[in-house]
Amino acid sequence: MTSMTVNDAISAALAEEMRRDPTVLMFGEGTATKRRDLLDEFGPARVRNTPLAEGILAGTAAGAAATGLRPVVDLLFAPFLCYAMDEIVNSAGKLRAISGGQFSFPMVVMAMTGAGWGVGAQHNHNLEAWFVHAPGLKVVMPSNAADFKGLLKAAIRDDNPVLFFTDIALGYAEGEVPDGELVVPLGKAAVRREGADVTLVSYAKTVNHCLDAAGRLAEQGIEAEVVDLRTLKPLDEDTILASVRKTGRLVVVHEASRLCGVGAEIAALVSEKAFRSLRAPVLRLTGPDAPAPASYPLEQAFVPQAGAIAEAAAGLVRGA
Amino acid sequence: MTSMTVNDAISAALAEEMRRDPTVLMFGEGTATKRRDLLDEFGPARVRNTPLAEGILAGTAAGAAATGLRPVVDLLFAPFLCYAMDEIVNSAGKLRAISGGQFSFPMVVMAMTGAGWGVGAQHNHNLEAWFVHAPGLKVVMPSNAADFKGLLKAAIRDDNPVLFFTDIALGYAEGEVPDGELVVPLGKAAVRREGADVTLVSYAKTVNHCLDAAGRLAEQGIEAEVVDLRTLKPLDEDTILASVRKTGRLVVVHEASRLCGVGAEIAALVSEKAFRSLRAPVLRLTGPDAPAPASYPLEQAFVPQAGAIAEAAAGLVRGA
Amino acid sequence: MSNHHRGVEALERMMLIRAYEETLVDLHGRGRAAGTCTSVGQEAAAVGVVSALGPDDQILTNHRSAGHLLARGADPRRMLAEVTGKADGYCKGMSGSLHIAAKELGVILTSTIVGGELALATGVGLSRSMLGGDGIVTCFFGDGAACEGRFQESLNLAAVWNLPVLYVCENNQWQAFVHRKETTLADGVTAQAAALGVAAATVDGNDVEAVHAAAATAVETVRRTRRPYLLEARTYRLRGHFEPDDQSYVDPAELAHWRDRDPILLQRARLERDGLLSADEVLRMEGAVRRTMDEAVAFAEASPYPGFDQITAAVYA
Amino acid sequence: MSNHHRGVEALERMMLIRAYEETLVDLHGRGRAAGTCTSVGQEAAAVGVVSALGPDDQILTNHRSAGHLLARGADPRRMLAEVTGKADGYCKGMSGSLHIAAKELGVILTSTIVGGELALATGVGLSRSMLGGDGIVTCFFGDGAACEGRFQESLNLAAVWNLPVLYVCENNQWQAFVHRKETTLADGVTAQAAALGVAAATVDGNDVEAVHAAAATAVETVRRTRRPYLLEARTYRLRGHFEPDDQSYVDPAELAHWRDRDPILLQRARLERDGLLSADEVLRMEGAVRRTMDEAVAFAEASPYPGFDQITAAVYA
Ligand SMILES: Cc1ncc(C[n+]2csc(CCOP(=O)(O)OP(=O)(O)O)c2C)c(N)n1
Ligand SMILES: Cc1ncc(C[n+]2csc(CCOP(=O)(O)OP(=O)(O)O)c2C)c(N)n1
Ligand SMILES: [Mg+2]
Ligand SMILES: [Mg+2]
Repeated sequence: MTSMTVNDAISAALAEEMRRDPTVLMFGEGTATKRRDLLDEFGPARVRNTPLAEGILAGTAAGAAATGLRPVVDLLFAPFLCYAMDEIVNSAGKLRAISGGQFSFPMVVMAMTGAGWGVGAQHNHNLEAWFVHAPGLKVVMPSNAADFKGLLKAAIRDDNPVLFFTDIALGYAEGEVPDGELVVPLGKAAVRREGADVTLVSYAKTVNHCLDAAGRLAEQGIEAEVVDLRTLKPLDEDTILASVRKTGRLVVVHEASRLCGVGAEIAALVSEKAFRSLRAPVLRLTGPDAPAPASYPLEQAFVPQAGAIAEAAAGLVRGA
Repeated sequence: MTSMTVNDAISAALAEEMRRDPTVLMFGEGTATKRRDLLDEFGPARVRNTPLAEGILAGTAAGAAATGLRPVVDLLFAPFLCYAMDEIVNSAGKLRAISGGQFSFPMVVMAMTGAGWGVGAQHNHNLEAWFVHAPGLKVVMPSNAADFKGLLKAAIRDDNPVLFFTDIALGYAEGEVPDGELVVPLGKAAVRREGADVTLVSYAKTVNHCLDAAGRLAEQGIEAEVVDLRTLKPLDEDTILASVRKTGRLVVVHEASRLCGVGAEIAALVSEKAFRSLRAPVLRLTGPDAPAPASYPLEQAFVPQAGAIAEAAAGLVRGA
Repeated sequence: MSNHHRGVEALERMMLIRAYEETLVDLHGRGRAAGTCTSVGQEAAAVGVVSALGPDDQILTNHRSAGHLLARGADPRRMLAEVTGKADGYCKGMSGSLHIAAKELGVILTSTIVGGELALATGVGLSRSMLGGDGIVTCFFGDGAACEGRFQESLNLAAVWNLPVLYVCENNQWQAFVHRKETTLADGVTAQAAALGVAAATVDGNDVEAVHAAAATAVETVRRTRRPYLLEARTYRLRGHFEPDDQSYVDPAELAHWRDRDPILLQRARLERDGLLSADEVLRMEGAVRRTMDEAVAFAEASPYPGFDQITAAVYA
Repeated sequence: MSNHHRGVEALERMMLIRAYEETLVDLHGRGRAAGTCTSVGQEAAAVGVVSALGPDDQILTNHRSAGHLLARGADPRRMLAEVTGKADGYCKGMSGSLHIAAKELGVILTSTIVGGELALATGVGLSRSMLGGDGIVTCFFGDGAACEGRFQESLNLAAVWNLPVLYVCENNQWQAFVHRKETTLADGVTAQAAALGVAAATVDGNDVEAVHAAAATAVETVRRTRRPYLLEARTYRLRGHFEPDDQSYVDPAELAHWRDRDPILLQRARLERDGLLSADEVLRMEGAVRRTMDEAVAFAEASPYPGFDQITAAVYA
């Protein structure tokens, strides 16, 4: 085990995969400037700065992916993906099926999002649900350094377009990362804490808020199980359902907007497939239907915090 | 009452609103060519053809809306909105809140989608859930001629950006439209058929499939209530919840993909707020997680049909 | 190959494309195929450019792709099967008429999103530039696509990254139901290319031999310099945008002018004038083309629809 | 107004902008403000252009907006309050530093999406063209924004629809952490404008009087012709992209060259050389600017945070 930050875990994953596979390359607005280590090791053909134009970057990634390369494209912040939706959704996500399977698109689109930097809603917008909704894409949003490393490596090796979101507040979070080859398979959730009374499902930084809440709940004698989704698509239905079948209670927590978010999907899944096990209403704690504010205290208030999570879960258990 | 097609109802709404309010204008790729009647009546400044560039069209609509006009922009087919996501989501949807309320964006974005034309997944992709998920936007998707007219008029009068989706299969569907001024308020669902045993919630053309299914269910002695959402955002939670509290059973039906779709939102809503009333799992019948095929029989199979809806609902009622 | 032979071959290929499109219009009229965007009137651009490519070169095209595919040697039987949504189509019936790709021919990543081809072409060019070989990428797009910002973005990236992409703008004066003159003040698209550092040339897109010559120069330049190049072919869409289309919005005088410049008529007249084409040979070609299309129709009609499992079969790799 | 007076006023305004940015950097360094994109080095472009506008003209700007706002007469107190997320900010603290709009000053629809200003400007121009009056719209954007396809789309639409938009490209050689020379082969952006039928000119963006003169011509042209015009101001970003930024990726020689061309130094030297500025006057201005900023800091610090209800208060109209 080595302790490293999430940012370092990402760098390590990129370097290892570029070393392993000469068809992996990376580009973005400032990639070569900011990833000087990669540039030095792999050279300017494989580590590129680009013009400022997200659409063509994503399109270039898709075209390259279909013809022999495995591009990683860094689009910086999630809202900037709005310029690249056609290339990601209409091309990378659909042209495999439309062509009857003639092409595949092994590419990774990276972007940051989430509260913590005070830069407002045009840099901070949790859009992961859009890509879960669209066909042909996979979506990853890890919560800790080891998963950042292992899931990014898996994403680069996957033959489908993978959206890889970094919750910006986690960038400097330290975590223990196993030494040696670490590939965390896409589509597998992790149970971060076991408990029999209520299930807290989350992803990205709010996993930590859930763990914090679980600690507070334990003080009240309530045992919460915390499920970290890690991959939002494909969703690990089995892990979610198994937990809810055990606890009978579910709170889904995320920072993204409530309406048609990942939490909606999980609540719907559970209310179909674990209905008979449910002992209480399914709750969602999410960001509001509002652009993220820049002002620090408001930005914090935007994100579901441990206190609210604990309160909601305790309410469910006590039958409030 | 006058019988007219959905396309005619749309035209009537546009003409009436342009007559009523000189700040209403309309533009799009072919708008002036295809809406010759509007061009003749309102002239080339208010009815415009455009270059082929969805992003700038949506941006132009947003900029104009914030400064005194009420634009209606026709972006043709829903997947083309992928080129305009920044302008719709990051600008029109957010700049009001970001600016502390200094601007409003009274604009309508029109697009067609849905099975029925055999043109494949780059013209046919039901993306409405994306706009429900994003803040600051409203979303309308009517099922019949009268609503097309009344909701479009309401959308044009609304001071927020409204996405107005036309299910292409409905274009030539005839319906009775009340004579005189008809404004259908945004945010109000309609109960199309009453019933006590199971609630079918739907929107756009699948409302008709639900009504058809309800007819079949009635033959089996099952009374289905059919709720037509009409507006997807704001969602008429009261009507949905009232129906489910009465029937205790819910099937949500739409053509869009299942994952993080509007059906997920409704299932989640109900499993939180009508949990104690639910007598059976909440079911969703939706399009698959796949691009829409062009081939006619496959395109039809993609959409939830009356038989499957009736079967699912009957299963719920019989406790299968 | 002799000029005679090439000129006649080009004519026959253009006749095949025309016959294919007319067959499709007819099938559509009889309710047996979905609507389509025909390339009638633009055959010379397709045949002139594609005949200048080598076997390793790749092609990206758009919604108006039949000419490019057939010029590249696509099997009309599999094309018709695709357009009618059948399992033997190039894309197993999953594409329909608007995004046919045939990887085996190097016709790849066809997108009906206008501008999609421009966004993907740079990536294919990047693969060509990084994975070796002397193949180049040809990207066909319309004058309408050139209005999308991706045009600028694609050319700029190809220029600054030295990508071997031949951009071919088929400027057919129309962008669906809007005449080009309503959409831009620019006379053509070459000045924009030049402003971004991309070499560019314009050619009479209805003269198949002129197109071939200009394309040969362009292809040679891209192959040698490994840099982008833009060729603008001035042509005209003789039929409507998407079948059926009564063209009521088209200026009859303009249409008549361009009908007189029908690329098939022009090439036939040139060959006849130069004594390179006999009436018999024309008859032979007409017969051959007709037989090919009859066979294609029979093939497509006999082909089964794909099974429902095909809907989800190829979504994920 | 005499040239003397205008020249001194321009200098003082540039000094205010510089002081504002330096105050903000200092606040950030002390953990009291979020990061920011400063306009240090680009004051002449802001002041030169904005001083050429009339009271009814509107301005769209971007992430690097402090110069434009202050040149337009924005209150530094409310700007600092906004950047520190306080309720008395121009946007009630909802914007932070990256998208400050001040409708009362005609500085509207500020977007930190690079290219956002270009996409919105045509709409504002459309309102100006349809709702009467002789106001024009000025759209400030960077050389990076000109790499986004919206640049082409916006200019093309403004040209074909005759929209009264003055596009001002502040070509500061940098696009965040990437030098302009890595992103395009084009020397500047005027050739693209010309290719789309938009009149264009280039000016030394560090010479405030030259910018003012060029902008006056541009504004007059747009006001009279009701057509778009592009002015490219060649300048340089003297600090990093977003505070803090050690500029380790910047060529020191290039930076030194442009530091010598600091627009404030240039203007001061010119005024002194021409005998239009005394040492006393400089001292007076420095003092005034310092007092203004001290007051602004005090105001911003005293301003309360917005209530939590503000998060959802202005989402819907
Ligand atoms: C992004 C997008 N916008 C609009 C359309 C609808 N559409 C299909 S073809 C077409 C016209 C394209 O014009 P051009 O690029 O000149 O090609 P042409 O049809 O003339 O060959 C339009 C508007 C589309 N398919 N994609
Ligand atoms: C669409 C988008 N992409 C990327 C960014 C991140 N970003 C902010 S400013 C900037 C550089 C912009 O360069 P330019 O337009 O030249 O303006 P400058 O910062 O030089 O004033 C970048 C890449 C963004 N805000 N929006
Ligand atoms: Mg065209
Ligand atoms: Mg710049």
